[in-house]
Amino acid sequence: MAQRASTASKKSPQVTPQVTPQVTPQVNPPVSEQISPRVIKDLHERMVRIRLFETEAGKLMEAGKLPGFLHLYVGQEAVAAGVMTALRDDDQITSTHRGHGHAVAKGVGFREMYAELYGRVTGACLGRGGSMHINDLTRGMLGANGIVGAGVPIAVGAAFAARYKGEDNVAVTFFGDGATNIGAWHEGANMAAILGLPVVFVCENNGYAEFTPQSAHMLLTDVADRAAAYGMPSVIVDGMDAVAVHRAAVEAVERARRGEGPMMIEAKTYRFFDHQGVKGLRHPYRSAEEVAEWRTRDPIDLIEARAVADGTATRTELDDVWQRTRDEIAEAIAYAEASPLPDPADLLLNVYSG
Amino acid sequence: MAQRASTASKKSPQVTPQVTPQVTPQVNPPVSEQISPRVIKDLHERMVRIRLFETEAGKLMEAGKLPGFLHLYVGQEAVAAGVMTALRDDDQITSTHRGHGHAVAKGVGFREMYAELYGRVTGACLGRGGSMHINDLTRGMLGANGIVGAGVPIAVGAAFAARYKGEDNVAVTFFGDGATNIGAWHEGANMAAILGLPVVFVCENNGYAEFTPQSAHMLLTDVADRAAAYGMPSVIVDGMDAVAVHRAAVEAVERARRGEGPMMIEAKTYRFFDHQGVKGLRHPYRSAEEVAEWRTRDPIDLIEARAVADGTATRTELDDVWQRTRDEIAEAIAYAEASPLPDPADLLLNVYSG
Amino acid sequence: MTATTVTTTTNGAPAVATRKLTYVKAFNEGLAQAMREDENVFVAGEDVAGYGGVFRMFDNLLDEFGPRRMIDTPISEAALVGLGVGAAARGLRPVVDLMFMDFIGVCLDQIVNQAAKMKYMFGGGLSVPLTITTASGAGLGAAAQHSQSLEAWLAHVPGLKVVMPSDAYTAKGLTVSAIRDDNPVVVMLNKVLLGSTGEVPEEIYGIPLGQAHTARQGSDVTVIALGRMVGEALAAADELAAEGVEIEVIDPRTVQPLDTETMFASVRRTNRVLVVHEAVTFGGLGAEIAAQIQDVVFDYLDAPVLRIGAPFSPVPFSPVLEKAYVPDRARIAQGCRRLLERS
Amino acid sequence: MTATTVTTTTNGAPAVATRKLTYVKAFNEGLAQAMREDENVFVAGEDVAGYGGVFRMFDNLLDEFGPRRMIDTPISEAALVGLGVGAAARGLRPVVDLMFMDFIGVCLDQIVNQAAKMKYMFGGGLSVPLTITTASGAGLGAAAQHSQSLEAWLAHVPGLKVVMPSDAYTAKGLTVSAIRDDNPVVVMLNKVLLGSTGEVPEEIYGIPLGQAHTARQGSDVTVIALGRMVGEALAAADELAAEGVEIEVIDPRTVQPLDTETMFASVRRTNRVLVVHEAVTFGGLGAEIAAQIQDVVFDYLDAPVLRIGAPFSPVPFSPVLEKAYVPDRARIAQGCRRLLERS
Ligand SMILES: Cc1ncc(C[n+]2csc(CCOP(=O)(O)OP(=O)(O)O)c2C)c(N)n1
Ligand SMILES: Cc1ncc(C[n+]2csc(CCOP(=O)(O)OP(=O)(O)O)c2C)c(N)n1
Ligand SMILES: [Mg+2]
Ligand SMILES: [Mg+2]
Repeated sequence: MAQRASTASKKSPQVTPQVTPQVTPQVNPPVSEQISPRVIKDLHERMVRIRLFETEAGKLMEAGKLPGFLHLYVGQEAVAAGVMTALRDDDQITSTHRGHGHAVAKGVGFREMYAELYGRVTGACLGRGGSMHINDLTRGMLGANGIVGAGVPIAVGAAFAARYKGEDNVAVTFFGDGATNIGAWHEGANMAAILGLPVVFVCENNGYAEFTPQSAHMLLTDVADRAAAYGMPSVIVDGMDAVAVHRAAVEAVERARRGEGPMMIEAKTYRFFDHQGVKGLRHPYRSAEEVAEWRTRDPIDLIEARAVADGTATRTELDDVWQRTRDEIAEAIAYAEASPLPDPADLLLNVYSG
Repeated sequence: MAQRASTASKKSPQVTPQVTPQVTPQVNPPVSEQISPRVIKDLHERMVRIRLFETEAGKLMEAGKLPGFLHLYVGQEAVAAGVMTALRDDDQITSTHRGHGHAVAKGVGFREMYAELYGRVTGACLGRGGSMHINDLTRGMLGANGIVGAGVPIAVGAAFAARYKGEDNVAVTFFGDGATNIGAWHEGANMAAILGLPVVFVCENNGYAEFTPQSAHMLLTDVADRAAAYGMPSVIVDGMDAVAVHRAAVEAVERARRGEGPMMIEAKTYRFFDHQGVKGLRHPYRSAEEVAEWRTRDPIDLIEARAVADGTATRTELDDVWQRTRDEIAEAIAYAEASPLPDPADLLLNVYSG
Repeated sequence: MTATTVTTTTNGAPAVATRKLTYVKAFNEGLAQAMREDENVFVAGEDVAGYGGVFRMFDNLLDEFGPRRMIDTPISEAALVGLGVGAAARGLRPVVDLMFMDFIGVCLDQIVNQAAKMKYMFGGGLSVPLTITTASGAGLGAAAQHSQSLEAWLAHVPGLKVVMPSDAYTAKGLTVSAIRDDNPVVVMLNKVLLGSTGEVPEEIYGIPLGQAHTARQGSDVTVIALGRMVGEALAAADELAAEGVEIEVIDPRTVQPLDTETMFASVRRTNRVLVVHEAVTFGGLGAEIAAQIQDVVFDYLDAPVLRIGAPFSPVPFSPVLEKAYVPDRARIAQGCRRLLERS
Repeated sequence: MTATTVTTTTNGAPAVATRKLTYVKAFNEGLAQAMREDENVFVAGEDVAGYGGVFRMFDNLLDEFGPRRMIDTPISEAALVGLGVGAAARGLRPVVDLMFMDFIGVCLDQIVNQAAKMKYMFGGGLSVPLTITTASGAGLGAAAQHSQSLEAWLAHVPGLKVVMPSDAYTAKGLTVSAIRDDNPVVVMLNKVLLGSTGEVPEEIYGIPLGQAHTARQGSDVTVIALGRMVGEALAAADELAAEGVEIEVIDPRTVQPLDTETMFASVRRTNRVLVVHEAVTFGGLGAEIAAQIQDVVFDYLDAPVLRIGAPFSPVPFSPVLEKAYVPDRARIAQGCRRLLERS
């Protein structure tokens, strides 16, 4: 019998750390005429909101004002914006350790997010959770998560609940390239597939799991190839192109909503900051050229150029978005700083229900 | 962008139990001339040894002589025999809850196996482990395992040790169709692939995980399709044809031994008894026709017909193998029954080393 | 959520019409009634639907509730519990089955880091009314990976509740209460007890979580027994009664939250206490119980709290070893005698 | 395997030439020396090689030992521990890193059902000389899923050993002993201590596993402190000394096996004892220690054993809450005063 070739690339085993670029920017797919100006503006605004939320949070951390960890989403904004513009408010998402972008794009307020980062009682988690547990159940944000891959089965459960109740909302689970190596991811994908649940699997492939390049954690070039193991269709998109992400998401979400089961989207993207924090790197696990190359494809620059070229928006209109957002953020940070700390007497609040 | 079709079959989600056959017997591949009579005889003998070990164990259990669980391997003998004839004594295997076949084929003695089933101190585990923990480190049998999928990473570790020490032995991990749904399996497969380790992944696809047909636990027809998710090549063989399994195993083992990394073999097979024990079924999760159909392709009948037709062996020679084995088993059971029980005073023996 | 619908006598026997049922049938009946009571209850697990569960825990439920509410899943315990967490967070009341408690090692993250902590770390905006059922305990020759009693792990986790039914009556009532409860609750059935019988009311009833039950009153020694050890303690009580020794047997029923008040009150009367469980003694719940008792009722103790549990080894296979491994009535009786010898 | 190569004075300070090193550097040095000593030692984990570990635990080891012995792995903790189990079963001495102890929930099966039980249930034909390193503890605002102290789970598992280094000296010596030991040993480093400094000998040395260390002698109260709490207890001791109260501070160093003899001997002299750990009090190791002490030295106790641990909640994020959550010198001193008030 003939040996079945793997569909994947046959790289030689890789155990030494690599510093060469693992993910190269992709050519932008052709501009389609169909995309509505409203969506472009929506994508742009959500991306700006994420960008400014994150860069300001980074500054606050550098200034020593925020306790705990901070995994910044900067560079990946097109993914959160592209997916979230395809969702309704009652659609559910589960997120990761790098969850601010998803929360902002899903509509969680700046006030409760900053207040949470500051550990204030007005925060999204009453100051109990911090960056990695931000959630907003009224917005379908089922939480960031500190455990890699753990959000995946939870999204499957949310989708199960929707179908069980006869509701047509869908669940989206976000995860990184690195997360697809953990057991819970695999189990969740198969569970969604075999139960035919309305779950969209969004892989934000930024080429690294912490400091380990993709080539050192899997032999595949395209994480999307993993979907086939569950009988799940998949699509690869340019994760710096919010419109491309949006289109793929609309397709996957509507497919799920129609009851046709789960699907996977792989968005090729990049994080502009370090894995955690803003301090720069202890070891050069990514080359300066690689970072610079990706920065030339800043997802916000791309959509702004497009919007201006298309006539969707003027430069002034775009600048207004930045300014409005800046103001809102300044106000939110002031709110957070003025908010009271939790009372240690309430330490046992919410351990149990009822 | 075009949606990437899943390479897998697109079955509709399946949540209700099925009683229709999920695995249909395959046509025997053409007889090749190259297979040596020695190998055919070896395959035959190992299969007979497994068959008689198991049917006698089943009788002992029915007679109420054996405590604990008993997952019989009858029907799947071609897989263990086919793989083990491709291995050296110093090659390592990890097994499952259904491990007797692997142990017998790897050369573990009847005496210590029966003694273990009887819970005697002369058993393979000194009576501490029972059916699901039979092992023999002198034969490269790294143990049955009571936890589905748990043997997979352990085999990866054994392969790691071989390469680390500059030895050229390989590790084989056996698992069922159902086991490929658990996280440890996924993680182990990817770990072996990315580290390029000499591990052969042998899926014994008997169409069921306990009482759940494959169609209700995954959307794929061929478990082998999962190998591609790790950049691992795979091959599908008729698991009732010991020669076919042997050939695939030789190829995969030699490939691994040459340092070319892991490979997966899916053997389509069937278990003739129930998931556990010999008592027959509480619910008819498999149809009588399905069982009967598969029994027409009894792997021992197939190899005997072939051996006689080829002139590799006479009927008398084959009968001799059965008789010799029966005698050996009778002696081993007598040995086990005459063996002393463990002394409760030694309860804490072997909890720690040193 | 924890009110019981039957009047119980002081010794816990229901005062309503009952009939004999096995432990596993009592569990099954409680589950079925909870499913009838609340449309949001569903069951997921390996072979729970078509096969009715390898221990027959789910027999006939597929027939009554259909495949929408009885879900067979792949062998994927992490995803299975995660499915329960996500569904519970979205308002359902999942019952997720882990078959053998020993399998918890492959899905503990979802139980401990997700289900148990979610309400707290999310700031309280949701509840996780998840029930996890599982079979624990030794005695069937199932060996080291299929015989453990791991309640001490779970009881150490803020956010979880844990119940250990000791007979048919509690198998039903605690299961109903677990499902009605708004928190993640682990129901640890005992494998050896599955076929044991007891009087069980027909109607649905809950047994308050976190309330210990005095299974037998006595004045000489307080015996606190978990799960299957309750029956062993009652048997020891009969044996000791013949010697003129009256022991009080307390069944905590719920080990998290743990009703220590009932224990303290008993010890104040008996001044001697023995704790017995199947789990390994070192780090078992007996340690917590002993630590609390010596703390709170120190001055009432005429002897140190005595713990009986398994020795510090994995569960052995051979029945002769397994028998020596698991505590039983003889060791309990012996322990009581030792306690009484001490002045 | 557990003999130390340095002479130590009674208070545990080495009598050989030392210099100040941070806790994390001491760990790193011990590991490097153990790797030099035994070619079979290798390290695997996420970002342990190229990056040197997120806590810098493995800095420079890739340079010295190369990619054969320093292995970066995918995020696959179950396979990572399993790799260690299989390699250990085949004669290597793997050091496997779990980064944060909280991640143990995704790989506990390999630790508890495989590594810990293998020798026993296989009948003794092999050893599993596996070392698992991980960072535990609260205090960095890392919240509920990155701050736990879960030693009570592991110490409850026959077949495992567990060490909790309390300073730079023990971080090195216990790590060396863990690697030299023929059993699976979990080394629980403490995140807050990583940057703390202490005197550390240059040469390789082991600290005997299962041997407690009396970190300070005193006659009024015995304080048994785990991990980071040892330093807090010593600080409390200074505070109390100013009040004329002399406490004895015992650092078990290894919590499985646990050296209770040293504790009993101390309590026989002080008659009062306090146990303190970062983990949640309920079901924590303090319970086991209290249970054993009240059992064995019951007649020497002038007051119940007092336990101080975290309250029964997940670890909160906000520093103001986290500070209230984790025990500290003030609460220890307060506890000692309470014990002394009791007559
Ligand atoms: C189970 C588990 N293992 C390890 C970690 C530590 N960790 C946090 S983020 C991360 C890398 C995740 O990589 P990826 O999934 O690609 O996401 P990215 O950070 O690139 O967004 C790791 C290893 C964790 N949080 N949980
Ligand atoms: C982690 C875990 N989950 C569940 C089980 C219970 N169990 C034992 S065997 C089995 C089915 C295994 O199916 P498969 O892998 O196809 O092997 P087969 O029994 O068909 O040989 C299950 C669910 C287990 N032992 N371990
Ligand atoms: Mg990544
Ligand atoms: Mg199978």
